[in-house]
Amino acid sequence: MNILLRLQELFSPLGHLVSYILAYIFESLFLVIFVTISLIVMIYVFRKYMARVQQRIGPNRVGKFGLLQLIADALKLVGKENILPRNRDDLPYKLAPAMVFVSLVLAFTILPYGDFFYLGSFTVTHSEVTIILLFGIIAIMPIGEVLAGISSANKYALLGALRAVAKDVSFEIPMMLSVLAIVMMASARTPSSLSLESILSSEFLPYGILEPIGLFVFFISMVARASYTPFDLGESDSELVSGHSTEYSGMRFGMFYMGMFGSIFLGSLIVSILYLGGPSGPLESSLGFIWLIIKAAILVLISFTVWLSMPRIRIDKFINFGWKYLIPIAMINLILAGIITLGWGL
Amino acid sequence: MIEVKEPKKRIPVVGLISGMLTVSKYMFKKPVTVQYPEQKPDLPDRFRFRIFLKLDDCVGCTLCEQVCPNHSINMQKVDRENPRNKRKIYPDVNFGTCTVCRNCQEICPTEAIYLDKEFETARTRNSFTYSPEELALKENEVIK
Amino acid sequence: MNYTVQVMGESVGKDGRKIIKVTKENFLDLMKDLRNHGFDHLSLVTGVDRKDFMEVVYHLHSMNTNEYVVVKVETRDYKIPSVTGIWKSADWDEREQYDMLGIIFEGHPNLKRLFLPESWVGHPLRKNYDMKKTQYINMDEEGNDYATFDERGGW
Amino acid sequence: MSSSEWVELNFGPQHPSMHGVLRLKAKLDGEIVKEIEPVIGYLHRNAEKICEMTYFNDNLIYFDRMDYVGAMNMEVGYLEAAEKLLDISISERVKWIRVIMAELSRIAAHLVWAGAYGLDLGMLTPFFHCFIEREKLLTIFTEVSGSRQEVNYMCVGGVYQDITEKAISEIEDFVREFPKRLKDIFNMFMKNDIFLSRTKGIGILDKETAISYGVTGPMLRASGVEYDVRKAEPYLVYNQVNFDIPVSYKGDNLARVLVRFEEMRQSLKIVEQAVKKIPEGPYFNPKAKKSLMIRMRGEGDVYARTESSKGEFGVYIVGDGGVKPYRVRVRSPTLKNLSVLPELAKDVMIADMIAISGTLDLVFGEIDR
Repeated sequence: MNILLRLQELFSPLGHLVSYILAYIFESLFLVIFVTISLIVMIYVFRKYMARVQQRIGPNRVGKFGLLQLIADALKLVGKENILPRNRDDLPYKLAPAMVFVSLVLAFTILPYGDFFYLGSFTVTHSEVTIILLFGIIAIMPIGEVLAGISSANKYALLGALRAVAKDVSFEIPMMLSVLAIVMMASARTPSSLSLESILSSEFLPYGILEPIGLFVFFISMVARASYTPFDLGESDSELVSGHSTEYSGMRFGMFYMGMFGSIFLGSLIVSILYLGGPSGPLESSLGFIWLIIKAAILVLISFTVWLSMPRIRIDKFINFGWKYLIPIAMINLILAGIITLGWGL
Repeated sequence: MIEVKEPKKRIPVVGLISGMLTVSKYMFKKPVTVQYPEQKPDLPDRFRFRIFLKLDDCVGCTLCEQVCPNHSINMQKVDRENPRNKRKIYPDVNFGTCTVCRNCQEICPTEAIYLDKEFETARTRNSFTYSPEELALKENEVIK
Repeated sequence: MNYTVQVMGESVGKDGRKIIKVTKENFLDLMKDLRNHGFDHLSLVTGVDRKDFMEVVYHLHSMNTNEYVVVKVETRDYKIPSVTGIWKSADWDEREQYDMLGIIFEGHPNLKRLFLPESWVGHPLRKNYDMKKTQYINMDEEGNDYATFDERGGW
Repeated sequence: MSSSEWVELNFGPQHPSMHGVLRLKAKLDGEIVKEIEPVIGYLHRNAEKICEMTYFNDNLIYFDRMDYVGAMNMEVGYLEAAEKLLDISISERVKWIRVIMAELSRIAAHLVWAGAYGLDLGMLTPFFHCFIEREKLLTIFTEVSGSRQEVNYMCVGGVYQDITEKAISEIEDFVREFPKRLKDIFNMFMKNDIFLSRTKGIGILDKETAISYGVTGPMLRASGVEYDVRKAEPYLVYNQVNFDIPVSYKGDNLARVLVRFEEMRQSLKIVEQAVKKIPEGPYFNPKAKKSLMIRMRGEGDVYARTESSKGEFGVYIVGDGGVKPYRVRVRSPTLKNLSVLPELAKDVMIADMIAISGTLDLVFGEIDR
C-alpha cells in the first residue's frame, strides 16, 4: 500500500477526481521535501568529510555542529543580488537553471523506493516504461548546462558549454548500453521488463554480481553525469573560471550547485537500484527504504573520496577514454548479459 | 648528482584506489586547525608585531624617525610634562606603511619605543596612524 | 683568451669576475666571439645611468666550463646594438632596461615596455626622473592599460 | 582554421590558476592555444628605485618581499653582494645559521608550489597537507626571527637575533617528521594515473632552448643540465655539506615535479647535517655598527649569484662610495622561466597550458619587483 492510495482514501469524500489530484500534489510535495532534505544533509556531510580529510574542522559556527550552515548558505544565495550579464539572450539564460533543477526533482519521482514501515513507497508514478522515462528526464539536465553556457555572453562559459556537450554525448552511450544489458536480463524473468519495479522484483541475485563490468561502466558514466573532479569538465574551475555557470550568481547559481549534488545522489540511487538490488535486504518487508538509503550513502561517500583525491582529466583523453574504452567494454558486457539470459531462459 | 626516476608502470586502477586510500586515511587523524576566537594561537615568545611607546622614557631624540626605512614614524608635538623631553616631541607610527623591521626598537637609546606581542589590531578606524598617546595604550584601551 | 676584436681594457672586479671594457663599435663582434667561446648563458643585462653617459653591463656565464665574464659598454646617445639574435634571454632583459632606463636596443624584435604601459611618460630609473608627478594606470575598453596624469582617468 | 578566426581570450590578472597577477593574451582555436603573449607588471613596485633611496642595511625588507614565499633565500642573495661591496666579514656561526634558514625557506617555497600545482590540476587535498607542513616551518621562522614570512632576520654583518636552543630542537623535530609526511604528499601525486597522464610528456623543454632563454633552477635541471649555483660557485658553507643535485633528462612537466620533490629531500639532508655542525661564536660582526646610525659606505660593483628555490638569483650592486647603493639590479629567475612559456605552450590544449604554467613556479613579487 503506497502513500498515494492512502492519501486518496483520505480525500475521497471530496469526490473521485479531486481526491486523486490532491493526493498527487501532496505526494510530490513529500518528495520535494525529501529531495531538499537529502540534498542539505548530503552537502553538509560533504563539507564535513572534505574538512576532515584536509585535517580541518569544517562548518561548526552556524547552529549546534554547523547543522544550520546549509540553510544559512541557501538564505545567503536567495538574498544575493542577481547580476545579469549585459548582452545575454534572456530567455535561455533564465530557463537553464530551472531546467537543471526541475529535471533533477522529476527524476526522483520515478525511482522505486522500498516501503518505509507502514507508510509505503514514495514513488509517485507507476508506469510500464519507467526506465525510458528516467533516462529521458536525465538527458534534460545537460541541455540546461549547455544552454547556460551559450546564453551567457562569456567566452569562458562558451568553452565550458562545449566541454559539457562533449562530455555528455560521449557518456550517454556507455550508460545506455549497460542499462540495455540489465533490461535484457530482466526480460528473461518478467514480461514487462521496462519498468523499474519489475526489474527489481525479477532478480534473485543483484545484477551487480551478475554483471560487475556493467556496474563499473555505469558508475563511471554516473560520475561523468554528476561532473565532479575527475570529469568536471563542464565546470572546470581552475581553467575556465567556473565553466558554464560563470555568469550566474544568487539563487540561479544555487540551482546549478544543487543540480550537481543532486545528480550525485540521483546517480548513487540509480546504481544501487539497478545493480545492488535496491530496497532488498534482510527485513525487506518494512525496512526496504532504509536499505536503499544505506547503499546509496555508501556510493555517495565513495564518489566524495573520488572527488577529493583525483585531478581533472584532459578533455581529449577523457573523450577517447569514453569512446575507445567504455563503449567496447559496454558492448562486451552486453554480450555477456546475452549469454547469461540465454542460459537462464532455457 | 642523482637521476630522478619516473614512477614505474602498474595496473591503472590500482594507483587510483591507493591514492584514494592515502587521502581518506587522513579522515581519522585529529584536525590541526585552531578555533581562533575561542582558542588563542600559541605564538613563540619572540613574536613581535605592534609598536608601543613609554611616554615618560622618550627623550624626543628623533632617532627612530630617521632610521625608519619607509618613513612611517613622524614626530608630533605633545604638551606633556616630562623633564627629560624638553622639546615635547613624541613619535607617532603610521601602521599602513610600517613593515615591522624592528629598526626603531634597535636604535632607541632609552628603550622607549619597543615592539610587543599584540597582534589583534583589526578594528574600524579612519586612519592607520597611531598618535603617541594611542601608542602607549594597549589595544583594548585604545578601542574605548 | 684572445679576441678577434680590439678590447679597451681587462680587469678583475671586486667580486673576482673578469671584466672586459669594449667600445660600442666592436661590441657586437666581441659578443659573437664570446658566444663561440662557449658562453651560452647570458645571465643579466644591466643599465647603469652615470648621468652624462649610460653604461650597459652584460653578465655572461658558460654552463659547462663554469667561467664567468662581465662585459661593459658605454654609450652617450642611449643606443646599443641588441644581442637578442645571439641569446634569446636578452629579449625580456633588454625590454626591461628600455622600460626602466630608456636605452634603445637597435635590432630588438619588439622593443616595448615590459612592466609599465606604453603610454607611461619617462623612464623611472633615470637619475633625472621627476618623482613628484604621479601617473595613474587604467584599462580601456579593449582591455589594454594606459597611463594618465589626471586623477579622473585613474580609478 | 585560419589565423583570422582565432578567438582572443584573456586569461586575465584575476584568474584562479594564474598564480597571482599574470595575464596571458591567448589566441584560441577551439580548445587549442595557438599563441600566448604574457602581460606582466601588475605587481610592479620598482623595488630597484626604492633600494637606491634607502641605506644598505634597510634594503632587506624589499628583498623579503620579492620571493615572499621563500624570503630568506632573497636575504642571503642580497647580503652576499652587499657584504662583498662593504667588505664586512661574517662569523662561521652566522654562515651556518644562514644556510639552515635558506634551506628551510627553500622547502617552504617548494611546499607552496606543490599545493598550488595540485589546485591547478583540480586536486583539492594536497594543498592543505602542504600548508600544514609549511605552518611548522613558519613557526620555526617566528621562533627565530619574530615574524612569520617577511622575516627581516639577517642583516649586513650577521643576523639580528641569535638562534635559540628551542628553535634548534624544533628544527630537529621537523627534520625527523617531515620525510613521512612528504612521502604521503608524494604518493597523493604520483600514485594517481590521471595526474601522470596530465603531466607526462607535456611541455617538453629541450636543453638548448632552456639555456638560450636563460632558464635556471629546477626547470633547467629537469631538462638535463646539471647546473646549481650551490655547487657551481659555493657560497656560505655549501662546500662543507654534502648533498646531491636532482637531474632528469626528460624535460617534461613530470620531470619538473619530480626534481622539485627530490630537492626538498636534499634540502632536508643539508639542514640535518648543518644543525649538528653549528659552531659557537658571535652572531653579529660589531664592525658593522649594529646601531645603524653610522652608515656603511661601499665603492665599486659586485654581482653575487645564489640558488633560490626558483633558480639562479643574482644581485648586482653598484656603489659610488656613498651611503646608499647607486644602482641595484636583481636577476629574477622566474622572469626568465616565464619568458619560455610562449615557446613551451604552443599548440597545446588549455588544460595543458595551465599545467605547464603551474610547473614554472611563478611568484610575481620576484618577476615584477
